[in-house]
Amino acid sequence: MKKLLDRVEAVVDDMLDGLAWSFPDYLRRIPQTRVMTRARPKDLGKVGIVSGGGSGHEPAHSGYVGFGMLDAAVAGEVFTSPTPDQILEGIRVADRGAGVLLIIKNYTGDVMNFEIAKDMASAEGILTEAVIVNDDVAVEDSLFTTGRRGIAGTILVHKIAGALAEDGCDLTTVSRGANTAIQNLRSMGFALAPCTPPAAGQPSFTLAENEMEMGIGIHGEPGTRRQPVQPARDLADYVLSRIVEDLQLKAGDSVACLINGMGATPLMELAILAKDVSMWLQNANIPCNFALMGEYMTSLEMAGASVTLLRLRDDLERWLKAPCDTPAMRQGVMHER
Amino acid sequence: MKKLLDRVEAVVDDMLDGLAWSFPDYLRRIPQTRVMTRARPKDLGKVGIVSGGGSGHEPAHSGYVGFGMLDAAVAGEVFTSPTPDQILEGIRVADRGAGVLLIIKNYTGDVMNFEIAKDMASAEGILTEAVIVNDDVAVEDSLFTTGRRGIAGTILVHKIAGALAEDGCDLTTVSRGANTAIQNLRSMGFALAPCTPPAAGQPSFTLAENEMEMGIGIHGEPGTRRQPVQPARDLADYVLSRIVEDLQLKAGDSVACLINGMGATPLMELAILAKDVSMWLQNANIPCNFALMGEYMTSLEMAGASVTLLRLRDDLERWLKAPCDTPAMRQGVMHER
Amino acid sequence: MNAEQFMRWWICFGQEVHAHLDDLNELDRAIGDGDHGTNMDRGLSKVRELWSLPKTPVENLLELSKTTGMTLLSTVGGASGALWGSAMVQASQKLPVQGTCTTETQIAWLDAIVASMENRGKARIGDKTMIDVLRVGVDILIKGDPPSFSERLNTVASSAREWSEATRSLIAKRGRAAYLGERSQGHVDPGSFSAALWWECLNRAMGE
Amino acid sequence: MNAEQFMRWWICFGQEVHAHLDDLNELDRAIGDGDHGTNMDRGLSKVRELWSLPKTPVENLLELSKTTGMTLLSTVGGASGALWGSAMVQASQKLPVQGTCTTETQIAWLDAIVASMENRGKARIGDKTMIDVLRVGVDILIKGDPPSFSERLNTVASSAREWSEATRSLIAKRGRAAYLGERSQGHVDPGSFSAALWWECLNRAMGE
Ligand SMILES: Nc1ncnc2c1ncn2[C@@H]1O[C@H](COP(=O)(O)OP(=O)(O)O)[C@@H](O)[C@H]1O
Ligand SMILES: Nc1ncnc2c1ncn2[C@@H]1O[C@H](COP(=O)(O)OP(=O)(O)O)[C@@H](O)[C@H]1O
Ligand SMILES: [Mg+2]
Ligand SMILES: [Mg+2]
Ligand SMILES: [Mg+2]
Ligand SMILES: [Mg+2]
Repeated sequence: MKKLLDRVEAVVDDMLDGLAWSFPDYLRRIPQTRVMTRARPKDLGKVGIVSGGGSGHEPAHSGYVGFGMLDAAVAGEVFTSPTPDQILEGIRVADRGAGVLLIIKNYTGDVMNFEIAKDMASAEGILTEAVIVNDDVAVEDSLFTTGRRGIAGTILVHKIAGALAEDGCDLTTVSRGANTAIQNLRSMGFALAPCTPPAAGQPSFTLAENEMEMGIGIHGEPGTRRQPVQPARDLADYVLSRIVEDLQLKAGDSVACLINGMGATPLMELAILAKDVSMWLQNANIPCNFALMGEYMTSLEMAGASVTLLRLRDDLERWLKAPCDTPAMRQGVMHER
Repeated sequence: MKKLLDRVEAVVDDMLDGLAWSFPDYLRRIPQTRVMTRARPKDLGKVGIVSGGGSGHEPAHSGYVGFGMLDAAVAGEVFTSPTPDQILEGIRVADRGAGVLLIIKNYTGDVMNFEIAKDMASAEGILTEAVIVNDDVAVEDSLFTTGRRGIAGTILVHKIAGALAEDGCDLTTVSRGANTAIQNLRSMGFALAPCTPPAAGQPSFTLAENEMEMGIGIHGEPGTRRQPVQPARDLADYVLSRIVEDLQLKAGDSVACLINGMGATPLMELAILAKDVSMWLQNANIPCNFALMGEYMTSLEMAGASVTLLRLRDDLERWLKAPCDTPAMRQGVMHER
Repeated sequence: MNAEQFMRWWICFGQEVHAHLDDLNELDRAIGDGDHGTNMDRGLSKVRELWSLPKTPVENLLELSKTTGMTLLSTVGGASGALWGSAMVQASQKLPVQGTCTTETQIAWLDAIVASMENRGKARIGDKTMIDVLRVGVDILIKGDPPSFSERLNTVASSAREWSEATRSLIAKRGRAAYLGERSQGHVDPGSFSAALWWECLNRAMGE
Repeated sequence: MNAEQFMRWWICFGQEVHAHLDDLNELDRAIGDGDHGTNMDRGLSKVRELWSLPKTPVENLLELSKTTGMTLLSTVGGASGALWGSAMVQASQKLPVQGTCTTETQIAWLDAIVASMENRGKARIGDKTMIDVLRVGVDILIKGDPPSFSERLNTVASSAREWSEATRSLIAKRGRAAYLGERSQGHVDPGSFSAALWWECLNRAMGE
């Protein structure tokens, strides 16, 4: 394993310190914790937003701490959900008197640890709501199993919930908005090469030169199917077909689109995928009113990408386009002329 | 070679289309060219800024086209400098009546192609100046050879020149500011794993499991020395020592710092390197007043990083911190409270 | 069960998990995310550290179960951390604050641990999780046949690895492996394997 | 030299570069960025395309040299594109707009090509660039010994690969390889090798 690090057992702590140093205008690390919070706390009386999960998905989640998105991000060990005590710290700091929304990705570990923390917060008298993101169409949705995973689409939920909270909406409204986003959100990803979690020291799976994994999650695990490598255009076609079918999108429906790199795939290749996605959507007569392309939710140095569509309604589009100012996502009317 | 692409011979064209689609508020591709220009052109009467180089360094350079940075970016084939006719197109579109500054990285090919384009522009009556960035301390500076390479520090030159131009300074002033930045700018990089240019189809060099290359450029070429892999702390120590010595930085001098990923290195590792850099600077009593950490100038999917320091003076710091709004770099007083 | 047995049991569990660190990670790599051994090991070594402090209330079983749970809860992370941690905290209420506990109490407490996991994780036998080893074991202890607790416990401990092995043919319904659907077949569930180690250590600790 | 010879020469050059595409890239990978073959091949195949158009002014040597240069300039990129392209454009002024050119003119033109490269690239013999093959060759043609041009050209063509090979022991002073310092030793300069192919093709075209 070749990695740029100092102590394998301290990667998360070292990383959090490095992030806080790199983004002093945005981030503070709460001492003795793995909670990153806003350098300038949100106004009192506004709903706080907390997210988090295993580390290794950077810039998720601390990259989204800031105006218009999260108030606190809680980091677990690499690919391991954070523990309830840490999540509770995040909830405490995010609470500005109007309650806190937890944005959870649908993994058993994340869901359970956040739920335990939520119970603890309630016991302390902090109002909390939780939404569970499950955008991954690679996995069948079912009440009798764990259901679908939460992957890169989570970023758009952060954005939408954050905009509502910054707007001064109450907890129920923020939570309802986040759930509306989740209902209209679908993603799917694939990997050309695995990643190596530092503690494990070896790749999470191995692929031959002409093989890839379709339907991966974000924890370095293998996907739902192994297949020969295909041109970007065919991959775009496959994942978009799956997403559009699952969302029952019709010609004329407009969407937001997130093209997300898994870590090692260069921006050049993501841009080529973006081109293919744009042409596919154009052929399907599905206008894209909001696009993001880059590394938003990674799996360490996995090579690959995911595509997310969010079916837009006027309100969702407005919240998506609202200003935000975080380490990894900044938008606004700043320099419009 | 496993890559997310469609046609090897069209990677640059496909990428540029994908970038234009992904950043419609920022970028336009000039039809039939490889020039990306601002969606909202700069005010008339302000100096235009043009940069460019081989492709494969994304987000450089089209990621810096926008308010406060570049007016046009010219893309060559992967790792190959653009041709003069394309650069001329960029100069033409960037000219808002006050002349154009060319920001060139010091590679023979880039320098010569930009110079030829500059001659052509002059022949058309467009006022141009050129500055040559040569921040790489891995290579000895010498009048009798090519001198030092230009690498990631180039981004800070874009930023500073862009701020001056946006401020309404004339071409001489903008050019002088860029040169001041260059004189105070040093960088050094290293690779843990090579990259594979699409047309070549094979890695630019090979490394054993415990080997790395110190002193790399940004074109996938080997560095100045092969060595065993070291902890991030030791790498930070080595490159900072070299930079600080070359810049003759003294305790109390303040700097800006750019920690740049080469492509495949995850943000987690860059953040760990940032932590080590921050501690080194603190020990050396060199305050860092402006930090950037992320992927700013890459080498496709090379694994590795570079560190850049810019010795600050009041004016350089002010220009660095001035607002900008581009696909890859956005900052401002937008949401300060 | 007395406090010393409790501690010997969990120390043994920690040692066994540590000895099988790579095996557990390897099992998790096949159908999960490769960290089950690392997760459990991180938490269990913290539990041991706790007891090497001078001021441990060694005679308080309730407190032992609760602090074990709290420690796991705040150090393991992941699915296993939430399940083991909160179960040990919740079930601790069944244990006495002083002295040993009876076999009946111990069984009720073990049942409460597993019930808490079932409650939180929604897994049932056959879902290819640690429940496949824990619930089956507790049910044997509850059933009272053979009448000797130590004999039943012997049976559980000596069968636990088989139950774990039996998860191989199942399709996962809960936890991370569920995302693999049919691809999860042919691999043993990592949590069921660590659960087997837990039974083995309990048996060993109670026999000493 | 007549127009047909000019075109045969450059078509040959394109074919040879294409045949040695991987070799040239391989040489460039060792001490550069691995694209010299791809760069030259991209440009030279465009040059050939140009001449397959019906309306080429085949009888105008000046125009041939200039459009060859313009095409290389706008398609090759990199150091070699700037050097070959601008040299061919600049030197074209030495050639007549009609008919063949004399040996003296041809030599003056070849000298102008290399001088233009030296001017733009600042490389001298021994800097481990294509100048090591181009300047040495032109100087032999200029010197007039032996008196027969075709004999001198023969010498140049048959020695060119040796001159290229001789760059192996040098430390690069110009171009990308210069960044490697002493590590550039032990490798042949790619541009010197393509330059050797250029001399060989000129000799072949003039002999036909
Ligand atoms: N819902 C659940 N109910 C019971 N056990 C579960 C559940 N989800 C996961 N597990 C157990 O947890 C184990 C995985 O633990 P671990 O790898 O530490 O956590 P994670 O899956 O979060 O990485 C699985 O092998 C399984 O036995
Ligand atoms: N300053 C220079 N003068 C003459 N020849 C040069 C100079 N710089 C580079 N070259 C030649 O160009 C060749 C490299 O060309 P190429 O690989 O196509 O361009 P790049 O170096 O931009 O990738 C070198 O092998 C060398 O012969
Ligand atoms: Mg995990
Ligand atoms: Mg090149
Ligand atoms: Mg796991
Ligand atoms: Mg080259």
